[in-house]
Amino acid sequence: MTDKTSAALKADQMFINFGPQHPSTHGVLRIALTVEGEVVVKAAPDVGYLHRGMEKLFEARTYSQALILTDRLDYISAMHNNLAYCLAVERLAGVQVPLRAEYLRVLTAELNRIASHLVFFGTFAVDMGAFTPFLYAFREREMILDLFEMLCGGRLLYSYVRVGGVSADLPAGWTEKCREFIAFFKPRLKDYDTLLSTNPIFKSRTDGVGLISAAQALSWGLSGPNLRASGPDYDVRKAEPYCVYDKLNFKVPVARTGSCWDRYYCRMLEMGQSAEIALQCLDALAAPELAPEIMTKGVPKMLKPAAGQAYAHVEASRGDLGFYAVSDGSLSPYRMHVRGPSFLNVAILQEILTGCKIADVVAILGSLDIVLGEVDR
Amino acid sequence: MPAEEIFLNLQASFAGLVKSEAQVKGYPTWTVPAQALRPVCDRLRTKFSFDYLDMVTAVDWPASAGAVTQVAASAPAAAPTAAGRDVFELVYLISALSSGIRVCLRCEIPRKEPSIHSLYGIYMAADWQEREVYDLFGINFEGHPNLKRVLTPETQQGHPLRKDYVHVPDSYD
Amino acid sequence: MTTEETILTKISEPVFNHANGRLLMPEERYWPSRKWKSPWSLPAYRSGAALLAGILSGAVLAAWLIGEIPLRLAPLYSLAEQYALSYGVPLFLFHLAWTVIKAALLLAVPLVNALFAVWWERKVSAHIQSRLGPMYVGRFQGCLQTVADGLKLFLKEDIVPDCADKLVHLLAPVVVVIPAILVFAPVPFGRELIYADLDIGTVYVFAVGGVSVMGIIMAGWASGNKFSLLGGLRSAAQLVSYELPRTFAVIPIIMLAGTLNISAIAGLQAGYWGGILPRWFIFYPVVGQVAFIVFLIASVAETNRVPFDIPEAESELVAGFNTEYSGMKFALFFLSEFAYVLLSCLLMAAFFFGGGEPPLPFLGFLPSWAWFLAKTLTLMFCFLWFRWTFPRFRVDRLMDFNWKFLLPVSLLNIAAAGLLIWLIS
Amino acid sequence: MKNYLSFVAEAFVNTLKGLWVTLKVMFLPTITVQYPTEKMVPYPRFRGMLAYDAEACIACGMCVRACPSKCIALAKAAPAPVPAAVEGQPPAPAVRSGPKIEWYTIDYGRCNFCGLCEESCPTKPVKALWHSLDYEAVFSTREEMTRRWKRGDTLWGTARGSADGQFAPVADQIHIQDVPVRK
Repeated sequence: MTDKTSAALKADQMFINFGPQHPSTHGVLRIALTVEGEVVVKAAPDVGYLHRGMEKLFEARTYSQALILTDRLDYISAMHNNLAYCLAVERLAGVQVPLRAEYLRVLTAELNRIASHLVFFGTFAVDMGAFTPFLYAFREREMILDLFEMLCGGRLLYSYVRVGGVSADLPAGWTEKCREFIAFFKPRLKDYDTLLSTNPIFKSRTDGVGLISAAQALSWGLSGPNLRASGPDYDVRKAEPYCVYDKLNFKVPVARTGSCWDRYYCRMLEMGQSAEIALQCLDALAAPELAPEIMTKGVPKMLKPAAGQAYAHVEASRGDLGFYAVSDGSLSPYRMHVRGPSFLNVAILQEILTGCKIADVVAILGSLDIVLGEVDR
Repeated sequence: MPAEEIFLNLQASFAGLVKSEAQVKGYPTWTVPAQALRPVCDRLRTKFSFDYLDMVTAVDWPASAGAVTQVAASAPAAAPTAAGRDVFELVYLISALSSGIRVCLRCEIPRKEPSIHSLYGIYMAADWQEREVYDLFGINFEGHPNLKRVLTPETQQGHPLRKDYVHVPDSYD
Repeated sequence: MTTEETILTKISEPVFNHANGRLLMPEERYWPSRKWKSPWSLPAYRSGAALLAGILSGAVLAAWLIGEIPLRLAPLYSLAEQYALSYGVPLFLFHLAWTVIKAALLLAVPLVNALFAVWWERKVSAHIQSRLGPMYVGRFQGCLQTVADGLKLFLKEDIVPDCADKLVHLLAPVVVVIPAILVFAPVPFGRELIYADLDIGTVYVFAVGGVSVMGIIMAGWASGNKFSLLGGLRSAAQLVSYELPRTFAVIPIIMLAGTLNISAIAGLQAGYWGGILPRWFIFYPVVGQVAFIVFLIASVAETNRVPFDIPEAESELVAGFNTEYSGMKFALFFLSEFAYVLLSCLLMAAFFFGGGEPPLPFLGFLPSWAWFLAKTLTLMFCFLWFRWTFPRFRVDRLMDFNWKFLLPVSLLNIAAAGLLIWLIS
Repeated sequence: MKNYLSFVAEAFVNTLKGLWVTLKVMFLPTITVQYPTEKMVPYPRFRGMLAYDAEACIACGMCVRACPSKCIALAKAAPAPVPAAVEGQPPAPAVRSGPKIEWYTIDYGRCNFCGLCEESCPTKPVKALWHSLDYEAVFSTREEMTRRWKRGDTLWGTARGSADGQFAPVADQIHIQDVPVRK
């Protein structure tokens, strides 16, 4: 209650702590709500409960050890963190990556995007009160986790992408299982649409709720599906293609009004597109003329990049995830800043929550799909 | 309007603007004098529609650290980093999403009482990112409506990401 | 050692030595082939289906064998009366004893229903979400799960928050449960199976049903925390406003039947149109279907179930009005919720599906209470089915839905019923 | 008025379609693994609890440097006493009895299962330190999470007792105890 003394409240206002322990804040986020009856008068998000001092830890580890830290940033789509970190360090040290490793990176990143969007779909449905889609989403996600368990050993935190390539090649039988999953997953997407997207109650809860205009989204620095739902068509995979995204064809869903439903449906369409990309990667990986090695030779375990700075960013499932790496020529990075998309997605809450109802707070928070590991670093 | 013409156009009106020798690999980097930062950003946003502030961050270059790694000596003519100059280096990444140009602005402020003008009015994204830089580095942003700690608890003494930060054991240890 | 053995040596044997305790090798994990494998290929599925078919046919057989035992009980009453008179027992004492026995039987209805409904809901919700649901308690499909829950809740410590209003906090569950049990008096369970054959049965049911709203508001206020308060106030708004379309939906049935006595309404629906279509009120051209749908939606709202479970919305108000309740008090709230679900299904079976009347002429061999029970359970399945499919309404959308859609539709329906009666007569 | 009716009709149809999806799934097989009765065995590459084999270990300390959270510590064995030189024969090589390592501890409380130590272990053909497939490790105290192998212990893992902080064999403890040496 430090920033809210009861005297400041007018007669009929009530101060509610929405979090940090609350079923629908997706982690430890506290929103100080000043409420008049059901309508929110003022909202002040308060973060920092999961602050582990990640950027200080980076400075105490070597480049290969720091990769493990990046898993813990956005722990739901850990593959994107590894990829962004490795791209930044490779750009800093000027390391080339073999083509097969590029395809493996894009394949695992897109599968991880599907898994991350499935978590979003499940938790957003539970926030709206529908419990069943959560179980369906996690049934499909379980299959992706099995694929990752087969490939890189971890189910949630993989540390699979390494500086200069990837750590392991596809085991026997993995490609068939992956194709089988994608073939099974497509009709399930249609099931989700009939179950939730077109449901009139769900539409009444999300359509026209939490409207974010294009100018507002750009000014607040939103990124990913949150930005594309408000109009501006900006996707790092299209704007600055990294890895082999320029060789793959896929569409990026864009909406106009920026309501909760638009953000939700952009992510659902993205899942379909990610499945397409994964299929194209599988075809490319199966091609015989692709060279077999997955790791550039000569990248020392104890990497010592020359002094300098580099910035690389990736279209993570939650937005534009960037790593700003500064090296002073020693074994461990001199400074490593993480540009977390969720950190800016949370900041906009203080503006769009005023005037909506408590049930809308849950809807808007769910539709922005934030992960506190990335907000607090 | 590629970055080059924008740079020349801006250099005409802002004397201190110079192409930085510490280039951020991947993006054109310009060094901006601290007091000219806000007008440059204002000009970029209004005239060249740079409507998206990607990132605001700071790097601490105390006098001691840089010298230890003798970076300046071995480096080629352009020193790759601002090592050993006892400054805070503020890095802004601003981009025009429509035309896809992304530019990095660097400015250096003395370590004694670090303060710079906030970009709060131009980009709302700066609001929380500047609070984070204040929280972790102690750089004061003038004109920022509620410059308070955002990540560390209120009872935190000192600014953790400074190189000379010594942890004062508080109630959490 | 092959990789198989190295794997096996590292994972120890399962802890519970159940019959099917085994190590699930990676290939045996759930992994559907291209199209969802037809379930009949799985042995567990076939044995489960056979088991279910066995249980159902057993129940039908038992119902047929037991037949009309309840009707045989009727002469028992007059026999016991002469017997008591011959012993000089005063008449009113005998009536008192008989009503106490009937009251005990009636009290058993919501309790047994709660036991069965909780287990059934967890099983139905599990299979809807492709899970198994309770499997361990009671060895066979977790059938004693609710008994175990009840025992746990009975033994649990009863926490009363210190800033709560002690007396009101204690009284709230009482005020919620008593009407939930009283309301079953005029409701029939078969052709003659009824506790009090009141002529104003319908009015009694809706009147007593409305009292429990008070209990929920008391619970919300007395818990002393903001979330419960919000939950309590929300439920007040919802229950009161959904009472209207619910009663207006029944009025066309009363106009068609001409009486308020529920068992009489059920009785009027005997007979068949053209030998096949049963003369149930739901099959009346427009009036029946609209009335049924409005009544169904309104009774889902009355029982605070999704999509109308705003009072205890987990994701917003943590647990709404029953946040601060634990132990037996929480069990009472649970009991009353399922009692009202059973009540709504019984009413719908009686009003719209001709309680006790077999759907087809040649199916008359089963007793009336078996048919009544079958209809109630199918309707109850709909309640459970709704819960695990729909998201939740927002408070003001819920109010709009009621005042701007349900109420006008039910009023129009009354007009249509008037028109229908004019046409028939 | 017309689109209002079509809105109501469409809403009604969508509701029924949603109900059909849930009913369809109800009659399909379930995916639950009833954990204590059926135990899932992970894939071979799964990174479970660390397991250690003293015979194969050459006490090089690569794993100590590779670990990001510094949870491994080891001490080389003292060099074997050189047998007294018997003139006439070439000096007999220092015969070492048993493993080259004195003691080796892993702190499971800080290990984050990243596999960097396993990758950096140079021993051939079988690694001295590898991730077993065991995911059921349970510790009751923080001290017990530190597991040590000392020369003379048969199998991997005496735990530091919480009371006196000394290492003592732990009774009916978790599965790492009976993880046989991987050959």
